[in-house]
Parts: sequence; structure tokens; C-alpha cells
Amino acid sequence: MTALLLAVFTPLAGAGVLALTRSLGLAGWINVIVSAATFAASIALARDVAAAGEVAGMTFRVDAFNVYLLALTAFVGMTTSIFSRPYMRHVCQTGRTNARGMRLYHSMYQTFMFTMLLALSTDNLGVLWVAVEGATLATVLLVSLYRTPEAVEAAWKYFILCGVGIALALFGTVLTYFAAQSVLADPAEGLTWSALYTAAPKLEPSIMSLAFVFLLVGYGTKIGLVPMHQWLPDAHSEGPTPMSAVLSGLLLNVALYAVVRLKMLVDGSLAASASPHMAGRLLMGFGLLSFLVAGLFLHRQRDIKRMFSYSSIEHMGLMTFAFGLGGPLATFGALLHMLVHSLTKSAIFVTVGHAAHIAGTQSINNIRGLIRTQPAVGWSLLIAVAAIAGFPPFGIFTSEFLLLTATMKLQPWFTVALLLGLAVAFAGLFRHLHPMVYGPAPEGQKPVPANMIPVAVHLGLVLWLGLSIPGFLARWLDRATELITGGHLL
Amino acid sequence: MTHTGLNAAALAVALALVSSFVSLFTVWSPRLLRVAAMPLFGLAGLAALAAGLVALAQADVATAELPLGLPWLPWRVRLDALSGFFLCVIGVVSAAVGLYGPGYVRGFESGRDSLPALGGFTGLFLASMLMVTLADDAFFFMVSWEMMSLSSYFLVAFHHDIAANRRAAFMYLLMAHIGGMAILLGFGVLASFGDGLAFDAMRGAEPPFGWASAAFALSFIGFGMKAGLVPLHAWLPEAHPAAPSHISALMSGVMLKVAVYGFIRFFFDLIGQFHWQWGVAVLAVGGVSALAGVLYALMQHDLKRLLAYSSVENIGVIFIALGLAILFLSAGHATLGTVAFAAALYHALNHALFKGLLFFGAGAILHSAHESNLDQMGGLLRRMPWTGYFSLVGCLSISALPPFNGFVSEWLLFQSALQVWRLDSGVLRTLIPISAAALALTGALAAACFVKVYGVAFLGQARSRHVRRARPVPYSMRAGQGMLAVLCLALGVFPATFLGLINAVPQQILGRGLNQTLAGGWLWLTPVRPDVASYSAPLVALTLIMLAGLAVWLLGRRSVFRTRRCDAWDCGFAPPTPRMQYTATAFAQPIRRVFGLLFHIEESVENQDDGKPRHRLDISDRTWGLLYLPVARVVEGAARRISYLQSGNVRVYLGWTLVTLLALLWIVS
Amino acid sequence: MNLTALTLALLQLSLYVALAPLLAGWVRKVKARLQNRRGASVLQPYRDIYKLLVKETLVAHTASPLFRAAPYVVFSATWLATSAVPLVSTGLPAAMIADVIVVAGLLALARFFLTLAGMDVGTAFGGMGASREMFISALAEPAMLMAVFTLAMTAHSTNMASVVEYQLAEGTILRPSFLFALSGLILVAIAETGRIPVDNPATHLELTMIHEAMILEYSGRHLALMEWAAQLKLMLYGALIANVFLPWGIAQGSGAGELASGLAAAVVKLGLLGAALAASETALAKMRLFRIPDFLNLALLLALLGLLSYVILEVGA
Amino acid sequence: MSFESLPVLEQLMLAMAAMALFTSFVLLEQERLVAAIHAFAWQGALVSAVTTLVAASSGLRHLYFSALLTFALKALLIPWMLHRLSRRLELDRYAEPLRRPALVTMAAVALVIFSYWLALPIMHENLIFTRNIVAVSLAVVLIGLLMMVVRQQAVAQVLGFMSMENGLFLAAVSATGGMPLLIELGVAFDVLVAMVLFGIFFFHIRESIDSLDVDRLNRLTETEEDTR
Repeated sequence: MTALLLAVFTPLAGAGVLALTRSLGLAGWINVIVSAATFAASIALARDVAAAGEVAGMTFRVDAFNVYLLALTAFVGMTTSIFSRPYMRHVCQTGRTNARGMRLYHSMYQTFMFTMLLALSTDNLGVLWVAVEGATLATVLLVSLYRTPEAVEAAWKYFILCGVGIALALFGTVLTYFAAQSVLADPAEGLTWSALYTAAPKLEPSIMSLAFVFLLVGYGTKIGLVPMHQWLPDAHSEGPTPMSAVLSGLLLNVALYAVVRLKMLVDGSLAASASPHMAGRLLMGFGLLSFLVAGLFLHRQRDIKRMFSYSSIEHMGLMTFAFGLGGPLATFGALLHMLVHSLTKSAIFVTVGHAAHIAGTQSINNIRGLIRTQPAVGWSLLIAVAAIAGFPPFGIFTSEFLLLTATMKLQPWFTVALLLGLAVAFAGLFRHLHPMVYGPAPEGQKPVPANMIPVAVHLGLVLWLGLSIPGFLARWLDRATELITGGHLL
Repeated sequence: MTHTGLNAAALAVALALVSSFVSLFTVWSPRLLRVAAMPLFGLAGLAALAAGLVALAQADVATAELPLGLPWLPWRVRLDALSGFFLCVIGVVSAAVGLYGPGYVRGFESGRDSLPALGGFTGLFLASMLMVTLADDAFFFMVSWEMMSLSSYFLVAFHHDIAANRRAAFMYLLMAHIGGMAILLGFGVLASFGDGLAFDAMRGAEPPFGWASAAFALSFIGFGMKAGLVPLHAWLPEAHPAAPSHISALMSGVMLKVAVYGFIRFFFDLIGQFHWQWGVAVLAVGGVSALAGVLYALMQHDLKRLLAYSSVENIGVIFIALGLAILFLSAGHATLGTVAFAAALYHALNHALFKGLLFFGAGAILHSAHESNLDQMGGLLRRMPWTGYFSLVGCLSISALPPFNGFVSEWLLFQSALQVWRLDSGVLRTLIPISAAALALTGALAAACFVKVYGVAFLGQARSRHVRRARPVPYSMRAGQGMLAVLCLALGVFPATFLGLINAVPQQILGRGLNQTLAGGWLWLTPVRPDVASYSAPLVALTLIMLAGLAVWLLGRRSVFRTRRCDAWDCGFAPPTPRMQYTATAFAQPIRRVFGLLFHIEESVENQDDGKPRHRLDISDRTWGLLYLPVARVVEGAARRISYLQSGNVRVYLGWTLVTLLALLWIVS
Repeated sequence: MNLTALTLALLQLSLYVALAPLLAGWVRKVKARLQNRRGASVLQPYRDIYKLLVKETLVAHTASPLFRAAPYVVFSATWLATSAVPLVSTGLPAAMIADVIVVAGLLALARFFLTLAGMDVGTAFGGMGASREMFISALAEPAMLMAVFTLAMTAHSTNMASVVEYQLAEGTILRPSFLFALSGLILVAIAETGRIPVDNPATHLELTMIHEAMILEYSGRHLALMEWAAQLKLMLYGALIANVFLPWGIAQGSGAGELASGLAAAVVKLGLLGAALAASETALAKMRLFRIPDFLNLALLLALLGLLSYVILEVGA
Repeated sequence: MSFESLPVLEQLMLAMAAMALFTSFVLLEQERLVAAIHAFAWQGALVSAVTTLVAASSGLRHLYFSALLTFALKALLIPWMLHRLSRRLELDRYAEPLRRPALVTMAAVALVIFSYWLALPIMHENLIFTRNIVAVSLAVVLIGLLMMVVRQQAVAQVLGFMSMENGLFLAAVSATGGMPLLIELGVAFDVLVAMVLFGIFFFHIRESIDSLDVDRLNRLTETEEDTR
């Protein structure tokens, strides 16, 4: 329990401290240290969970499903903070922001981490909602950190769209609460997920299906499901790169996590009704749509970060589809995909940040010859993109493999769409990637001081996961699969 | 694992990985690639060869499990005769590359392209190819398969300063990826019928005809795309020439065979049921590939592109043989099916050898004359004699001329095709002879093609200055070529012996061997019955040598003194200059005129400002215009239309949210 | 294989090499007569060969070793090919060693070196000849194989000797497939042996020659071998047509009498064929190069029709 | 049971809810910004009044507190902040004529009907006297969203957003007798922070495009033909 509290509230304290820290260099280090502490705490928490099976209490509840997401969040937060220290200093030196901006950045970074961890670890749908909304509020100012017209515009769209979405999610939460009133012994428990889960079969199906629609549209906006995705590329491309890394790597995961938790409730309530798979069907539909549309969008990108944010949409769509598909194999694959995707995608954004510094721009047409100029950056980008495109021996291949075979088993006709989508998305990524990394470098392009260690660590982990999934992780994922689908693989 | 063959295979993979790891240090000392990485690579090849030979000799099955992969599905390894045979194919060429490589990569040590990438991915490439042949479950197979594509892609992009190479690499990886996905889905079909991704489970699966056909189609597309069957071949002539020549040799000689292996494994072993419709499909596609491949090869004037297209042709021949095998097996003529199957295997091996040999030759020319355009070459036989003679062997073998190895596989193929009268279905009885005709035409055109290659490149006079200054290549490179050349001859002269080795493969896969074919002992090939057809390569070779010797002894010996050097006669015109020679383009012109409609030809005469008219001719693949560009256009159009979703107006976005919400509410309530 | 068989094989080899020039001479003689010339004696080819053998041999400066090796390869390959086509007797061990596909292969080998030799010196004519030769053979070879396959499938064997024996055993049956195959094979033979209307062995008119253009640079014994090989090839095709399609009179045992009668029959048949060839050459004019494809496509078509009519009409029946 | 038989308290409650719905129509149609802000304040007041009545009739104590909270926040604080902002942005004379008002009204009416149709099945036996209000609150939410779609002016959009929040709150109170206090505090806090951030953004937007017309925030578009 203490580990849990530490893991969740360390970032909050860090945010407070950083809000008061004036020295820029110091702030960077504090940021790193706090994140490291958070990660350590999350590891301790993970060990507790491994020992006890689950840690619950004080409206918190950590089981196999969210513990690895917690650890992942803390880890990516740490590595990104390591990357962001020199990166943001470079940004500050180039004058794109000032000391106040940096203070805001650091404190908001930790606040964001806090909301993420809170959303993951809480057992209360209301708290979940508050945390996700808080995440929006924490990041919206960071998106507009550079104060360029584009940044402000992106931030406004992000704010409005996610605000509306989240409001709808609240309505869904209210409906859930409403449905719970008549069922639960203690109506005050009506927002406690575990209580609802046990009582799920008794929940009124008609209300729950309405509630799920609101929740899906609401949190789906955060996931970046087409057609509510429009904020995502803007926010990713205009915000500072570390922000993009954590947004793509973590926020989307958390939103998806929320949707899956709620799907478990709805499935329970609809099990006996006329359309027991309504939630799954909806997820499949949205997932497939996002997957295909995002893949097409990749082809016309001119901004490198925008492009990779579309690839995030594509992968979130794939996971949503997999969760909707259901069945142990697909679910296991989706859980694994959440893990490897956020690792790889954050690594990509880190590399992209360096690439943008090398070229001095984010426009794809002006980023050229990275391998010639700075082989480390060029090769990392190339290999990371190969990984995200689903090439072995990286983990994403494993999850996509499971996913495709599961689809072939359950819904063979969807595999055609998946095949097309993968091909289109792949072409879209590489047609832009090739000219950037390969070929001769433009005159006078110089290497920048880059810290590639986070990237190396992330890719190393993804490679490891691709070659063999360690036993404890396998057990966790399997347990999570069992929680979600009832069946398991091991 | 205690099985010797399996140990050897493991050693081979390990050595390949070590070689790729070692070459990471070439950042600090470039010569490491030459002195350590390439020799290790060669050793890996030898180990693979040993493993394969053991597997073929023992003709047993050894399995093992690796502590890697999915928690509930560890990577499973299996070494049987089929894997063994293809291990041999990979091993031989890799060993030759190990000999040839050091001399060749020396040229890159001063270059700007990164050596660690070259060496590292070369080793990885070999390792993944070996793993593909060893894999015994779909997951491990796909991992190795995609690793093979990826590593070779990096090698294709090695000279990435040239835009064409970048395009080629992109095209290659894209199509490899699509193909890989198709294969994966094919496995998915089998896995969902024989519950489980392990190959044993799939062997057990008995899918109904419809699903089996789906699996067949998917795998055929996937492996065919990798093998370069028309019309899925477009990447091949772009990618293979782009890579360094020893890599081209690996890609054309070996990787395509790995695709053939995949097809055989998937189809003959895993699906394990034969339907004549599938046979017809394979036969037709193979025939088309063979013809189109050789015709396009004839039109090329870049040596490496030409060789790549001729790979398309040979793959087509292999698939013709496989198609015949399927047809005969589906009709229940096991013996004939076995003969065709063996022909396919033998041709796979042969093609690996002579295509490797020819790419080595092209590499040698590139290395010493820095030229790959045939129209600039000429007279190289006198400047680099060894390379010249070895390449001659290659050209003879690939043109299917006795007593070299290409002829044997073609002969077997014809023999099985001539047994068509045993089939009951009239359709097949008419179809197969036509495919045989296509095969004959292919062979003749291939001969024309390689007469052109050899005559233009090695004979006559040099057409450009740097070719005139060409020097012989280092001994190591010649040794690599020599090894393959000797093997080409050996496989041509002693086919029965080598077929005896291969015999274990059909015995395991099809349940019966080539006993009939090899009944006559090492001296004779008798596919069906001695009185039906027989061929004794050793005697033919022997007699040929004896007759030639006789002629030389009668005429050559005494009259040596009466030979005088003089200017060329040339009907008494002015002494011929190199510019008067026939070029490669000119050589192929009659055939271009006859088969004109197959190509997309743009021919024009432009008047330069210096008043000298310049003749321009470019011949491109019709499949681009017919298949690839339309697809690309469709995707582009879809992307353009879809982009209106991102109009930029926040109110429109909110409208989308509202509409989605209402629609969903409508749906659920 | 026993001694008699070996002797038979050697006998046939020597017969071919001995009689080939005679056939060429005979054709020339008949042709001359048909053109109301007296013409040279039938033995003239022997004299030419001898003359060339004793003359000095000139080799161009630009020639490579391959140029000097080619004649021997071409000659021996063609010669070996003849050994598998029964001339006087079907008891032919060589036919076991090399079936008809191998014969085609050997001829292809010879052609390969012939064309390479043509390109070796690096003259325009050599290249031209080589290019045209390969172009023609590329179209002719499949036609030939198809025609032969028709026989092979009928006789269920690609072994020439057994094909002939099958024919003899079967007696005279009018097979549509054979008519097609025979006519196809004749066209192919004309093209492959470089006779009118495809090529003119007598011309040295630069732009029309094909075979002559390739051996233009040869002289002395090299030229002798090349010419001799060409004559061997002519005789090979003659024997193929004569003995496979009209197998009457060919010896089946190895008795001296049989062999004698077989030889007589062969000589008569070849003589008739030669006369026919000469007649057609007098009657026809040489074609333009780009009308040759039509000619050869006709051959291919006929051969293919033969094959199809076999599998459609005769197997089913 | 029929409306007449309801106790007067509940009749009053339903009347209030109806008024709240009416105010959101007013918000939708109102051209002058300041008037719209007043309408919004009225809506907040009505919502808190409904809350008080629910508290009175159901005896749920904590609802009094949340009624107070709502009144402070939605009826006083936020309207006041919006007033200040609009004055500092020189928008207090601003009026934005609505395009195709008839169409918008019909759409809003359609939304009301739709939400009623949706709410029909979910009316079951608890808080019998407030269940009908679910439909109303849903309508308020949807109309708020519609308002954000049709209004080009940033402040007006914020008003729409806030009235969505009102609808949510109405739903929470009427259907479930109020969420747990902790959650309500959290929500209120979030709303407040959101309002502050909106205030900040108005200025950012204005200095970047010197206007608050969101239609002019269209640099980040992908529809134009790319020049590659």
C-alpha cells in the first residue's frame, strides 16, 4: 500500500517542488530524480502485486491489469525526463520558451504523471474521470508552450475537443451510477469499479449500453479514435517533443485502459441481453476505422511529428479492435501491444526530437541524410520505425502476429482489411522515412548533442520482448487476460 | 540436442551471428570485415553445408526447442531432409561468398557507406535464412522470415546515396512486408483448423477444400512475391542489382530458394493435399514467369539487372516443375510427381550455383572495371581470363547445355512432362505440352541471352577506356568463382550421385523416392524405365572430351606452326574499331521486334544541339503500368479524399463528435 | 554394352563423318543440274576440306583463345549428337546414352560456341551473324522439340532407337500428329541447317548472311572443321527425318547383311531428301530477315498442332 | 401516475427543469454575448434550485451543499469571470448573428425529442419524481454541444461547454440524487480550472489571430493540395 501511495503521490509532491524551483538546471535534475523515485516506487508496488495478487484499499485497486501499465507509465516517464533535460535546455537556449515556461513545463510534467498514475491505480470511476480530465488540463498549457499561432490553435482544439469528450464521459459515468443505484446494497459504492464488476450481471442493460456509448465517445476522444481524433495530430505536432512522447506513450494507453475496464462492466451487464457483444462490436468498428483512416493519413504528411502521431492513432485503433475482438489470444496480444507500442513510440518521438534539432525543422521535406550527419540518430530512427511497422525481432511483431492469427480464427474476413491497412500504413511510413534517413546530407548540417541512451534502452526492451516474454510479465498479462476475457493461455 | 546435424546447424547460425557481431567493430578497424567477418561467414556456410549433408545422409528427423518465443509456444526447431537440402543450398553459396567476399568488400573500406551495416546485416541475413529452413512452428518461421527480409533490405539500401537504390529498397521492403503478411494469414488458416501454431498441429489439420484453397492462395501469393513470380516480381530486378554483388549472389541464388523452400514446406508438407486446380495455377504462373523473365532479361543492358531478370525466369522453371508435380500427384501418378519434384529441387540447387557464379562474375567486373553496363564492356576474357572462363561455365550451365548442371534439371523436367499421356483429363493433356513448349522456348531464349552476355562482355574489344584498363581480381575472389564453377560441372556430370543424396527429401515429404530414376546406378538416369528414356551424363561428357581430343590430336598438334596472327578480315572493309561491334541492345533487336508487344518500349531519335542525333531507347516492364501504378493511384486518391476529415475547423470536429454520438445512441437503443 | 554394340556405335560415327560431305556435294550437284549448270563434282566438299586442312591458318589479333577452341567444340558436339540418331541400325547403344533431348542440347552447345566465336573477333558481321543465328534458333528449337515430343509421346520414349523400333513394329499408320510433326520438323531443319529460304550457304553478300557471317574470320583447319560440322548437322537432320518418319529398311539386328541393306536404304532416302532440298532451294527465294519469324512460327504452330492432335485425337481414342 | 397527482414541490421541480431547458434554448439563440452570459447564469441558478428541491423532497443532506456549490460556481463565479473577460476583451457590445436560426432551432427541438426517446426505456423505479428530468438534462447536454458547433465565437463556445456541464450536473442530481461528495468537489474543481484556462486562452488566441472567431483557427489543416 505504501508503495502504491508513494508511486502515485511522489509526482504530485515533485510538481509542487518544481513549481517553486527557479534554477533551470536544477529543475531538470529534480525532474529526473522525482521520476526515478516514482519508477522505483512502482517497481516496489509491482513486487507487492506479484506477491499478493492485488493491492486494494482507499479507493485504490491495483491488479494484474493495471500494475504493468503503472510500471510502464513510471518507466517511460523516467526515460522521457532523462531525455527532456538536455532537450528542453536546448529549446530554452534557442529561445522558443523562457524560464517561466520551463517552470510551467516541469511542474506540469509531474502533474501529468500524477494524473496518469492516479487514473491507472484508482478503483473509482469518478476519480478516474477527474484524473483524465486533470491530465487534459495539465497538458493543454504545455501544448501551447511555444506560443506560436499554430501551438495556440492546437492547444485550443485539444482543449475543446477533449473537454467535450470528457464531459460526455462524465454523463456516461453518471448513467452508470444511476444504473448502480437500484442494484448495489450501498448506493455510495455506485462508482467503485470492483463493486460494479461483481454486480455487473444485475445492472440494467439498456442504461449500461447508453452509458457505454457516452463513455466510449468520451474516452475514445482521448484514445484518438476516428472520427474524434482530430485534436491528436495537432497537439502532438505543436507541443514540445517530450510531451508528444508521453502523450502518445501514456495518455492514449490510459484512455484505452479506461474503456476496457468499462467494457468489462458492460459485457457483464449485457451478457444475458439480446446483443451480448454490443461493446465488442463497437470497439471493433471504431478500431478498424481508426486503423484504416490513420494509415491513409500517413501518406500526405509533411510534418514528421504529425506523421508519427497518426501512426499512434493507427496502433491505438489496432488495439481497440483487438480488445473488441475478445478472446484470450487477441486480448493477450493487445495487452502486449500496449506495452511495446508505448515503448517504441516514445523512443521514436525522442529520436524525432533530435532529428528535428539536426535539421532545424519538423518539415519532412527538409530533414535529409540523417545517417550521414549523425548515424546514431539516423539508425535509431530507421530501426525504431522498422519496429513500429511490425518487423521482428521486435515485440510489436509478436503482438501483431497474435492479433492476426486470432482474427483469422475468429473473424476471418476482417483479416483482409487488416492486411490492407498494414500495407498502406507501412508504405505511408517508409515513403517519408527513406529520404529522411538515407541519402546525402545537405550542406552544413551538423550533429547535435544527443542522449540516445533512453532510445537504446527502449528498443532493447522491445527487442527482448520480441525474442522472449519474461515469465513474470507473461503471468501478469495472462492474469489480465483472464480478468478481461475469462479465458487464459498459459 | 544431441543430433549431429542439428548441432552443426546451430553452429552455423551461431557463426553467422558472431560474424555479424564482429563486423560491428569495423567502426574502429575496417579491415576486420575482411579478415574476420567474411571468413566467419564462410565457416558458417560450411557448417550449414555439413548439417545439410548429415540430414540428407541420415534421412531422419531431429527436433529441439529453444528457450525463446512465446510463453506457451517456445521456438521449435526441426531438421529433416527438406531443411537439410536447403541448408546445403544456402551453405554452398555462403561458403563461396566467404571466399569471394574478402576481396570484394576491400573496395568499400575507403568508401563512405557504413561497413558495420554491411557486415552486420550480411551475417544476420544468413542466420535468418538458416533459421527459416530450421523453423518448426509458424511463429518462429515468420520471425526468421521477416528478419530475412529486413536484413536484406538494409543491404539493398547499402549504397543509399543513389536515389534509385533507395526506391528499390523501399519497393522491396514494402512488397516483402505484404508477402509476409499473406504468408502469416495462410498459417493462420491452417492454425485455426489444426489447433496450434506448431507445424505438427498443422500437418494434422484437414481443412475443407475451400479453406485449403484460401491457405494455398495466400501462401502462393506470399512466397511467390518473395520468389519473384510474375506479376509480383517488380521489386526483384530493382533490388537485386542495387545490393553489393556478393549480396546479390546471396539474394538471387539463395533467398529465392528459401522462398521456394517455404512454398514446398507449406504446400507439400503442411497442407499435404493436392488438387489439380492448384497445379494448373502454379504451372501457369510458372510458365508466364519463365517466359517473361527471360524476355525481359534479353532486353537489359545492365548486367546485374539482366541476371536478376534471369532469376525470375529460373524461378519460373522451378515452379513449372512444382506445378507438374502437383498435377501428377493429384492424379495419383506418384512416380512422375516425384520426378518433377526432384527436378524442381535439382534446379533450385543448380540455379543457386550458377546464379551465384554469374553474380560473382558481374561483381568481379564491377570491382576491377567499375562498370556494369554491358554496352561499355568487351574483351574482358583477355584481361581477366580466370573470371572469363568461370563465367563461361556459368553461362553454359544457365543456358541448359550438356554436360553442365542446368541441362540435367531441364531434362528431368521434360521427361516428366512427356508422360502427360498417362493423365486422364484432356485439359491437362493439352495444357502440359504447351507449358513444355514454353519451357523449350525459354531455354532457347536463355541461350540467346547468355550468348549476348558473354559475347558482349568478355569477347570482342573493350568499348570504353576503364574497361580496357581492367585487371584480374584477387585470388580469393577467383577461388570463390572456381568453387562454384567446379560444382556446376560436377552436378552436370554426375547427376545420379547427387540425386541419390536428394532422394531422401521426396522420401520424407511424398513418401516415395526416386528409386526408379536411380535404378541404373551412378552412370544412368532413367526417370521412368530404361527403355523410355535414359541419359548418361558421364559417358556424354567423356565421349565429348574424347572426340574433341581426337580432333585436336589429328589437326591441332601438327599444325601449330602454321598459325599466323593478322588483322581481322571482315570482308575486307577498313580494320574494325570497337565502336563497330554489335552492342547488347543491337544483339537483342530482332527478338525485341518479334516480342515487341510484351514490353513497354519508348524509342526516339533526338537531335542534340551539337547536331549529332542521339538515339534513345528505354524498355520498361509492362506490369508497372498494368498493376502497380494503378494501385498507387488508388491509395493516393483515397488519402486525398480522407484528408477532408482534418479540415482544420474546430466546429466541424465538434460536429463529428455530435454526429457520432447521436448515431451510436441511435444504434444501441 | 558389348563389343558389337561398341563397334556399331563407332561405325555409325565414322559413317556420319564420312558421308556428310558427300550429302552436301550431292545437294549442290542436283541444284546445279536443276539450274542447268554442270556443277562441281559430288566429291568437291572433300577436296575443299582437304585443301583447308593443309592451308595456313590465320587468326585475328583481337581473337581470344576461345576463338581457336570453338571449332573443335562445335565439331565434336555435332559429331557426338549424330551418334544418337540411328542411321543404318536401331541396335544403337549411343541412343541409350543420349536421347533426343540430349541431341538437341548438344546441337545447342555447338551453336553456343559457334555464335561466341562469331562475336569474338569483334567485327560487325560476326555480331550480326551471331545475333541472327540465336534469334532464329530461339524460335526453331522449341519447334523442333515439340515435333520430336510428338514422336516421343507416341512411342512413349525419347530414345531415338526405340522410337524407330516402335514405328517399325506399328507399321504404317496414318497419324495426323505425324503429318504435322513431320512438316514442322522439315521447316525447322531448313532453318537450322541454314538453307534457303532462311539463309543461303553459298552467299557472301554481307547483309544477308547468317552462318557465313559467323565463320567469316575463320580460315584453314578451323574453317574446315566448321564447314564439316555444318555438313554433319545437315546429315543429322536428314537422318532424323528419313529414319524416324520413314523407317523402312533400317536394320534392327547387327548382322552384316542387315547393316548393308540398312546403309543402302539410308543412302537412298538421304539422296531423295537431298534432291528434294535442292529442288526447293531452286524454286524458292531467300526471305527477308523479318519474314523468317512467320516461317518459324508456322513451324512451331505445326509442331504444336502435332502435339495437341496427338493428345486430343489419339490418346483418347 | 399523472402530473396532477404529483405534490406541488415536484411540480415546481419539473417546472424549474423545464425552465433550465428553455434557458439553454435562449443560450443557443441569443445573439448578444452579455445577454447569453446572463442566460447562462440563470441556468446555473435554476439547476441549483432544482438541486435544493431534490434535497428538500428526498432528504439527502449533502445535496444542500452541492446546491450551494452549484449556485456559487455556475450562477455567480463563472458568469462573473466571463463578464470580466468579455469586458477586457472589449466584447461586451459583441453580437454574433446566428446563421439559419430556424434550422438550428429545429435541430435543437429534434435533439430534445431524441433525448426523450432515449430516456424512455431507462425510467425505472427509483427517485420516481425526478426520473423525467433525465431526458431534460440529456437534452441540455446535447444542446450545449450543438451550441458549440454552431457558434463561431470562442466565448460562446465556452458558454456551450459550461451549459453542458450544467446538464451533466442536472442529470447527476435528478437521476441519482447526487454523486458522492468527493467526486462533486473534483468535478467542480476541474470546471473551475478549465474556466481559468479558457480565460488564458482567449488572450492567447486573440494575440495570435487578433480575433476570437474560431473559424479563423485553421492553420493546421490538411485539405489543401500538398506541394510535394
